[in-house]
Amino acid sequence: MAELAIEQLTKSFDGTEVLKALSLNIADDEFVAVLGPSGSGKSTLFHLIGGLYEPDTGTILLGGENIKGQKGSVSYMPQSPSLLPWRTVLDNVLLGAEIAGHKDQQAAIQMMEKAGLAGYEQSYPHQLSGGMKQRAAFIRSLLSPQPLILLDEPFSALDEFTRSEMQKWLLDIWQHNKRSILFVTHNIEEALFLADRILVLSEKPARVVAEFKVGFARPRAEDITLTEEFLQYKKDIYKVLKKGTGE
Amino acid sequence: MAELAIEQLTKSFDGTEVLKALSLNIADDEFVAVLGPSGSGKSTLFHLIGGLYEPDTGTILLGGENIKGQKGSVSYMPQSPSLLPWRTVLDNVLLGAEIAGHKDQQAAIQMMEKAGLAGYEQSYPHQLSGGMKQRAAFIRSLLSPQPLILLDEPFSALDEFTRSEMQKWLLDIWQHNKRSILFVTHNIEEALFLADRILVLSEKPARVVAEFKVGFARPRAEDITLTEEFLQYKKDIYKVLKKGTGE
Amino acid sequence: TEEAENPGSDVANEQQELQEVTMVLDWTPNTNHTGLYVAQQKGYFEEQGLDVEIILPGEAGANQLVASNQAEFGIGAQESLTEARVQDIPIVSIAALIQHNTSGFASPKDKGIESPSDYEGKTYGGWGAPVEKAVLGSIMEQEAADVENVDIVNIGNSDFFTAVERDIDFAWIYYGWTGIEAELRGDELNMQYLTDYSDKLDYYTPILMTNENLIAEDPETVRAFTKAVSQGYEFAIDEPEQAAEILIEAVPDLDPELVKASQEWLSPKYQDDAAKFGEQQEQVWADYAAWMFDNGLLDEELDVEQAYTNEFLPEEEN
Amino acid sequence: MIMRKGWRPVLVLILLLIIWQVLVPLFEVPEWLLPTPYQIGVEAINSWPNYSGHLFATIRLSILGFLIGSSIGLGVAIILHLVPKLRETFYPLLILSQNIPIIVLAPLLVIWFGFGLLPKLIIIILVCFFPITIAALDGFRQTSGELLHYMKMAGADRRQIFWKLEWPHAMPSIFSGLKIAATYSVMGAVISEWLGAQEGIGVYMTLASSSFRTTQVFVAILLIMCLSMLFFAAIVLLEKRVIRWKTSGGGNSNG
Amino acid sequence: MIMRKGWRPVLVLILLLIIWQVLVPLFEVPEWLLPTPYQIGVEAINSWPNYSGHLFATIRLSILGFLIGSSIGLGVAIILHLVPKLRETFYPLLILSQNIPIIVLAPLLVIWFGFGLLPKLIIIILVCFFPITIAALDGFRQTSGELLHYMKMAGADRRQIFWKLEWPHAMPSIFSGLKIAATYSVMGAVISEWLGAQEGIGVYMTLASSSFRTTQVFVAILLIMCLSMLFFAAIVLLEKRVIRWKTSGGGNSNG
Ligand SMILES: Nc1ncnc2c1ncn2[C@@H]1O[C@H](COP(=O)(O)OP(=O)(O)OP(=O)(O)O)[C@@H](O)[C@H]1O
Ligand SMILES: Nc1ncnc2c1ncn2[C@@H]1O[C@H](COP(=O)(O)OP(=O)(O)OP(=O)(O)O)[C@@H](O)[C@H]1O
Ligand SMILES: [Mg+2]
Ligand SMILES: [Mg+2]
Repeated sequence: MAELAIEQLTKSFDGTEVLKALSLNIADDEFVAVLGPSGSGKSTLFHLIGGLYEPDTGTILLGGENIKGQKGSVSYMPQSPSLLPWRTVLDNVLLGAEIAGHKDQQAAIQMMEKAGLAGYEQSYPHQLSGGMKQRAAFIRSLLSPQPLILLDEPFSALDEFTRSEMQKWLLDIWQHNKRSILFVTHNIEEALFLADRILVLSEKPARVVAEFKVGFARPRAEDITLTEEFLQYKKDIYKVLKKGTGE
Repeated sequence: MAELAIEQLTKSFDGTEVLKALSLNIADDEFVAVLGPSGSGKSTLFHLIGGLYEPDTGTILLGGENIKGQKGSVSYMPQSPSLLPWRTVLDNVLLGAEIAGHKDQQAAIQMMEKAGLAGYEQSYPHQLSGGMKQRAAFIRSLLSPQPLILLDEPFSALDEFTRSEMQKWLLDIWQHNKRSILFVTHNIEEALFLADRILVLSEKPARVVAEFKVGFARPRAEDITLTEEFLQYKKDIYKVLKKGTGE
Repeated sequence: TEEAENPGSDVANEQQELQEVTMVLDWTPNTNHTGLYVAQQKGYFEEQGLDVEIILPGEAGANQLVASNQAEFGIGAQESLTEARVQDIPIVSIAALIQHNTSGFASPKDKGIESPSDYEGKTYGGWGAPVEKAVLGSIMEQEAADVENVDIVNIGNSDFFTAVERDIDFAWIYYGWTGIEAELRGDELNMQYLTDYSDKLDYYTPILMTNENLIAEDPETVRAFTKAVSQGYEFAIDEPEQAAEILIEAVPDLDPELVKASQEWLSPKYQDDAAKFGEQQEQVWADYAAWMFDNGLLDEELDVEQAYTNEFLPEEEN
Repeated sequence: MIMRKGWRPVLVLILLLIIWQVLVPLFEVPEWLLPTPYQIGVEAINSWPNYSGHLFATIRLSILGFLIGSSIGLGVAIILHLVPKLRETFYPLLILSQNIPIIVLAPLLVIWFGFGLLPKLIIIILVCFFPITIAALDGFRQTSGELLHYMKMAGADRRQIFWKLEWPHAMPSIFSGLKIAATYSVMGAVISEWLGAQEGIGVYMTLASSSFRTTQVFVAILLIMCLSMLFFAAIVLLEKRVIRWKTSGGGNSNG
Repeated sequence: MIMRKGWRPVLVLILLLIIWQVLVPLFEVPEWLLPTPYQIGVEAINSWPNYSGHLFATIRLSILGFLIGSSIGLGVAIILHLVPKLRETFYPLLILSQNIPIIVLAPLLVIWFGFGLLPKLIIIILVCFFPITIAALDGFRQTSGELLHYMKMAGADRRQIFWKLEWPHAMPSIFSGLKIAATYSVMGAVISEWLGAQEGIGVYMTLASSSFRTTQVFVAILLIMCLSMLFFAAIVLLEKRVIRWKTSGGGNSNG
């Protein structure tokens, strides 16, 4: 069970509030995107869910269980690739699964191929380009077995095509092998194309200022991005974001 | 003088060709964007111009002078922020200027304010969010005095609004204080909005497969992104990119 | 001692079981020790039913090793044994290896030090013990010289030859080793023997020692050991050249020239004017202890009776 | 900080002392072999006037030696790092320098420099400089490739790369070396005093040992240990003041 | 690699030897004070049968001591790192352990453990373990915060964080410590032989020294140095084999 329920989460660093009474819910197998200005507290929210920090106040329930300060209950892709420099790319990609205790080398090799990393299995991270590192980190999170996946700007360093391929692949995986996904992005179209629901965060201290249910049918075809409805969503979200940032 | 002339640049790593006979020119005070698939060799191109590696063959002339393997002739913003962890943000931002020997603390503080980093002067990099680090690295490159600036995906970690503010600010600085700029991005709209000319690179080994002169008048208003011409450019570039990636 | 506890385990040897005994030297092997190596080589120990292992003391120091029974026997000197006994360390001298003190203050001839009165204004190199100043003062007193006019410098681990190359004018040496080495090198020395200036300073050095415990519990072993050692030294007295060869063979890393010359010089001095080898006199112990006490070198007076014994020396002369 | 955390080792130390105090009479270990902490303490208090001069002499000697030794160690590391050819050439010789036994060096030093301060300093320096050089060299070499690339692209010359990147990066390693060296410097001073000195803990200890005053020998050890601890603590304090940025990161890995 | 680069230090060494060879007769330094390299070489060749036994004894002793010492050093570092409370408690005591002078320890060790292998090993271990423990502890602590955060978020438990992150990260530091320890282990063995041994370079050297045979003393030093160099080279080779990923990065900073 992977319903996430966050209530009244507050967190400050050195006296500055970063999250203030933030509440959100993710249903089982739901795909939720988070938008918000840079520095608003999105990564911090992920760190709290992942148990890296304890919130000052508030509760975090995963499948009804309190996971406050409890690590290992989510699969996580950090904003910076964070690959271990002494491991080959293949070993890096397997790290998340290794930690959780399920290691499937075959699946990893296949996934690397899909992500355009075939031939780099035995390379070291410093031999990869920025986007390739990001894809490796992405695969690493997909190979981790936890039912809730947190993705922090997973495709920011990818070109449009690679990005759209990765998006489709992610949807594919998600549809075949249902898990809940929380997805930070700065790209409104990406959020619309992928998510069931979009949460917009305010500037620091972050709260949820708006929520959009995205009604497109699944599986989604690429051409929905050209529909009127899509553009309308985009404009609405843009407006909310603008207000949030302009304040 | 900051005309950059690159001829027949070839570079391989461990036997794999990354750049193959790549040639390009940047006129004095020109703003050129580079698009290309992830892993094609954009960052490598920058490293060659910056003198970090020597190309296998080819020439790199800056203002008529051969700068092959010669460091310090360009101002550079790397793809990952690369801030020194033991320096405060302010000292980090000043690093490029410090190396070149011109340090202007006042200008740095003003720029940080403009980039939304006011109040973080005395923080350390690990206290910043991903996007904030990127902005710090961006300021660092702006504060470096060299006449040619290389920006490697400078705004990839920023939300739409911060990104568009940074874009406008960059154009502003560029217009008031003319320098040549070479700019890697994965965002076609960004390239169109900013650049005089757009170069599209092929997949590895990279060559220039297409070149677009962007004819919008300067200074550019934000609403050009809604013009028919803009959309047409976008479609054309998209097509070229698609072909390049599809091969 | 471990093997002695389970006799007949893997001893296919004929004869009776040998008792294992450890003997610790005071320094590296030299001609002071010749008799021990002779006794070992010639089988005198074996005749007494002993299997003796001779070891170097290293940093541990022979006195403590003997006192704590890590070694049954050791080589010591009257001065340190006196100090040790005053600190309640239970070691006992059972034989004097050399009857008269062969040590003295040596200096290269060109320093022009002919007698203790010449020490004034010179630099003495020692190891920083209070006894040095006391001894110097004692013999300089005879010539109405004042030890306060001697510059005493600690030369630590440096040897005599090194020290006198620089800064140092004279130092305290055993003639039988360092002095002989100088002869071999052709360096001429001026030497003032302690014995020439004060009878009180004619103490026994080196001596053979054991601990009180062994004397109380196993006097037979002590007697046997002492007997073999006496035989060894008597051989060395009679046959200096052969004895030297034995030492060289036992410790091949020594300089044969030095050993031979030293042995020749030292052999007559082991027994010297004593009635028999190893004999010690109460007078010598008492005088020296009194001298030390008077000079503030001891915290309390020595119980002389406890410090030495002639009891284990062999009765009959061979 | 140190004060607050200090109680734990102090507690263990006290516990050890108590065990020692209890076991010695239990096994009937004589005082000349191993005195009890109580006896040592009493002796330490009573003979303060006897050894205070020695103590200060050793403190002076070891501080001086440590300062010179670590400066030389750092200097050597910097030069070897900046000039790779020198490094290839002299690195193996550095190791050799650690293997000249004092017993051999001593006479040579005495011949060349007499019995003054210099030969003693040389010994302390020899002991101190090596851990610092090795640690600093390793620290300089392990800068992150990414940061190095940036510095080079930005046109930093060798000196700038060194002072702005490699030097601050190596700070933790250097402090690691300094800690080892500080610990060794006191022992180095004591050993160097065996070379021939008028005063110092080394002299005090030799005298005590040669007249079988074991309790005094242990007082000397006590002094040596306290001194080393003080030196070490001083380096740790300095490290805390110098390396401030590492507040987060690996430090509090209480996972 | 080492072979190819090795010519430089060898050259300098040869140069030094030549200078030495020339200066000694020039200043009329007598052989008993400082023999020439030629005399040492001749002696080394001629007395091979005399010292070969000693040499092998020392090699065995120092290898054994180094292996045990560095295992203990690593073990201690790991335990202290994983249990912060133990670390706070015992870290200061570690430093104390480096300040027990051998002169005091020697009689105690011999009295407790006799003249066998054990007391000698204890001394080498005491010498070897400290640099490794300090270096490893510092290495463990300096992992990058970013990677640590990832590991924690991914649910790595303390053991996994240690083995997958801190341990590989500390590898270079550990090798730095191993290098220092390897260098010290030979000296440690020689010192431990002064504790009372029947054979070993230490014994050979003491004998030579006490019979004023300076040339043989220098042969002993030569042997000690060669041994240490060999040990050091072995560690460097091992490091090259183990740490393979650092091909780029700071290594070739020939900027
Ligand atoms: N360890 C820390 N110590 C102090 N302040 C911190 C720390 N981590 C984050 N912050 C602050 O918290 C705020 C939110 O940071 P966070 O990384 O969550 O932003 P974000 O929404 O992920 O931004 P971005 O889109 O740029 O990644 C920032 O102002 C940052 O300075
Ligand atoms: N140091 C290196 N050693 C080996 N291969 C390398 C090295 N650096 C880059 N490469 C290879 O060169 C190719 C181009 O890398 P580069 O970083 O230039 O790509 P890029 O165009 O910047 O991609 P991205 O958009 O993902 O940042 C990649 O295939 C990468 O694996
Ligand atoms: Mg973030
Ligand atoms: Mg790149």
